[in-house]
Amino acid sequence: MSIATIFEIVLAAVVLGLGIWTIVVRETYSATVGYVAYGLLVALIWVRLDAIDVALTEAAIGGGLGGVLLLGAAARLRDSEPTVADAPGKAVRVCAAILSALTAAALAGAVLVLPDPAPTLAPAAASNAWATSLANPVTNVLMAFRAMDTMLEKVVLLLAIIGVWSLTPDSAWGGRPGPRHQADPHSVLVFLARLLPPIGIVVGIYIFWTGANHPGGAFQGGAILAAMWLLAIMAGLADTPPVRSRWLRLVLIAGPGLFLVVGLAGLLFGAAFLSYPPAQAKPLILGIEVAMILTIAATLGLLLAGAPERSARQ
Amino acid sequence: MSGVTVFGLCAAAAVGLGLYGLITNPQPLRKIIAFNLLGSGVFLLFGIVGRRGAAAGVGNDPVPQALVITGVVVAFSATALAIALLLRLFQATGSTTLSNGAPPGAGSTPSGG
Amino acid sequence: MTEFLTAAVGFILAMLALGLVSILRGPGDADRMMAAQLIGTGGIATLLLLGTVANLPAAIDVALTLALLATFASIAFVKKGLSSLEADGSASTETT
Amino acid sequence: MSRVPLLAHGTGDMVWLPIEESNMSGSSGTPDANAGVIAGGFWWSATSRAAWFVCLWLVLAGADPADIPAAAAAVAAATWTSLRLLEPRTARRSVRAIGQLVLLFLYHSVVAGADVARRALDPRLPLRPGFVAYPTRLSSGIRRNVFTTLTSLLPGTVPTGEENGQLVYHCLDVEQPMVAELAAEEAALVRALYND
Amino acid sequence: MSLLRDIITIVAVSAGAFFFLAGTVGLLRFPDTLTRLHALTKADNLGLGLVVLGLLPQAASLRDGFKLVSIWLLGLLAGATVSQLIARAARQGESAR
Repeated sequence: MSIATIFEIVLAAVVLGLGIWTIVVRETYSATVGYVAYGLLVALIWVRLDAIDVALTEAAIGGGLGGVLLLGAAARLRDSEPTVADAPGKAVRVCAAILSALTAAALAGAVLVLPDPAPTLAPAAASNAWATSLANPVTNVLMAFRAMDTMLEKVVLLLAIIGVWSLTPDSAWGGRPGPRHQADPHSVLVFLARLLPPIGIVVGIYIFWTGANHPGGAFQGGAILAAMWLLAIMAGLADTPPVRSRWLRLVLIAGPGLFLVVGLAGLLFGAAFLSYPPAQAKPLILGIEVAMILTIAATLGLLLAGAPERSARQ
Repeated sequence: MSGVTVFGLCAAAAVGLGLYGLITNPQPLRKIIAFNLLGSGVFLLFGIVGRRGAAAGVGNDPVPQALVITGVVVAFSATALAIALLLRLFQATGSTTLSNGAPPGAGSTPSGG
Repeated sequence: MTEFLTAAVGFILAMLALGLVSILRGPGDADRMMAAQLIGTGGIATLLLLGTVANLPAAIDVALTLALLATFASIAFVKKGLSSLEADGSASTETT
Repeated sequence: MSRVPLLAHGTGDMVWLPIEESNMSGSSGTPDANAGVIAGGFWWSATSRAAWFVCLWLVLAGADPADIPAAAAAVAAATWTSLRLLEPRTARRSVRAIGQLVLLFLYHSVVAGADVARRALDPRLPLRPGFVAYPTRLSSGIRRNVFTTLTSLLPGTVPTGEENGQLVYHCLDVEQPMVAELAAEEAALVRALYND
Repeated sequence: MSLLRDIITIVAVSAGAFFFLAGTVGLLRFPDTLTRLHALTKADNLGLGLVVLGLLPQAASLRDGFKLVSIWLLGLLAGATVSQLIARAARQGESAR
């Protein structure tokens, strides 16, 4: 057994231990903290699997933003721990344990008997990369070969934000999401919220831009930008925009809208829906991605902010 | 046993853990967390298969990678929607129990994905 | 060289795990808040070493993302922690 | 807990004018707080910050002419945000004193790490934890935040907030001469950045 | 030349790992929240700094070296500010009890 394998066993054990902690610990808040740690550490496994693009996404969206979303909910719901009577009985627990163990065992078996040169689409993706002149194969798949998925995923983001907003009470319709955060202007939190966002903006745009040729892309960059925006909001230096604002809605539909327009143009003038003419593929993809990073940053930030709670005049 | 296999077993265990938590934890927020854990395990399985299929100078098959990236974003959207529903329920009724006399923990998870 | 660096990664990771055990055990919220901070430093060190071992220069970018997002998570911890420790005051208050 | 006199570096008496912080005028003592100088200070500050962000971009992405559009967008957005979040101000800075501050800071962070390691690994666990109040002369706000951030890496101290205008530090060992060390750090900081 | 670089790397990374060890021992042994915070911020920051120092000779280019240093600086800024936030929360939690 080599040193590398021992390291991998340690990493898997740490991540699995955090997963167990997340499920079995009694207090919800502790479980949430465990999940944040889990999300941040899963990025290490992805790096080890040589999937840097996914590692970036998992660190930014899975661990960072997702963890913070759950953490905020846990803090708000803190006093509503259920009574013991709610918990399922022993029979249900045992059945659930057996079912879960069987599922896990089946999946583990599938992993163990995986054929060694597994079926792969990597050569196909690599041999068609010329069509877009982008060097990052993952971006190629996302933006060209499986562009339909990516477009529909933007629509899912849009639907999610519509779903969240539709939970607004009548009194706050069209208003601003979340409470107005107030912090002592001399506190360290505000100090950090003044220093960090500009750095985060440069890093976020860099991660986005480098995605054409190296690991990175609009999701990861957008998530970083959203985090910096929320940091300024949490420190009381900025406020969430009112939901009825026109420019906000424009930004929210810019990404999927432009994607759809380019797709339809491909249907009318080119070979198929969402086909790019090879000569203009790179500028078109970059244009869509610029619209997408704005949409993603705004949507992720607003999803974390939640349903509007205050009237727009506030 | 190669490193990929170790992570594969870890992913399978994460799926099992998530499933167990999803069924047995009475609190909706815990169910959401368990659901996310389950999803993360599934994504890792994709990563394992992609790693096995590494070829053509790429360390990991880009197609499963792209699917996982899409999946992470969709899972995040579903989680955000579920949490918004949960907070609204708490605001409206002052409690977060799903069971209103119904059998506890029966399949009605709020995680919309 | 590669073996040495891999061993160092495993060691730092094990230390990170032990630290997490100690932090997650509690007793208070303030202890748990340190989790993101611990992963911020330990995870970055692990990623940087891993990137050098596996010759993946892009791992540095993951470390950069982790540095920013772990800070963000820490602040979210503190923000929620404060709002649950103090009924009012500098924490988030709703003004209508 | 005596207040240690600040080391004056040839600029005569130290006068603390908190109003100076916000209106971005030049150094104290020269009557040039008119609109032109304010605008000049603003542009100088914007340019210097933009230069920092250009450096950050070059470190991250390298110098490639194809990157210019993204770099320009990133630098412009970052500079705009930075100017919005953190109002520009000027104070007399001394490059040499900044260098000394950086060296002092590096030295302190090494000593701090070694100090914690020694205490943690010592079987007797030599700790005498407690709180120490430190009366700082720095004005409340950014300056005090910079000071607490620097001193949070001093050996054995973590700032835990303010009480009655004094900074409250938690110390691993209350018998160490904390206040003198903090005063030395404050003097170095004032020499480097806030020598107005 | 290559040997010298490798020696620097081995020495610095070992020292960094030692400080991570010390930080974890401190976390496990120190009695209360605030003393543990000392262990976490000081020892781990120095450990990260030494790991970065050790990786500098292995960096492919000057730019990668600068990148490593800037990640360390970012970690330092985050650690120094976040530790104050946690310390404040811990002190208030103590006085509330």
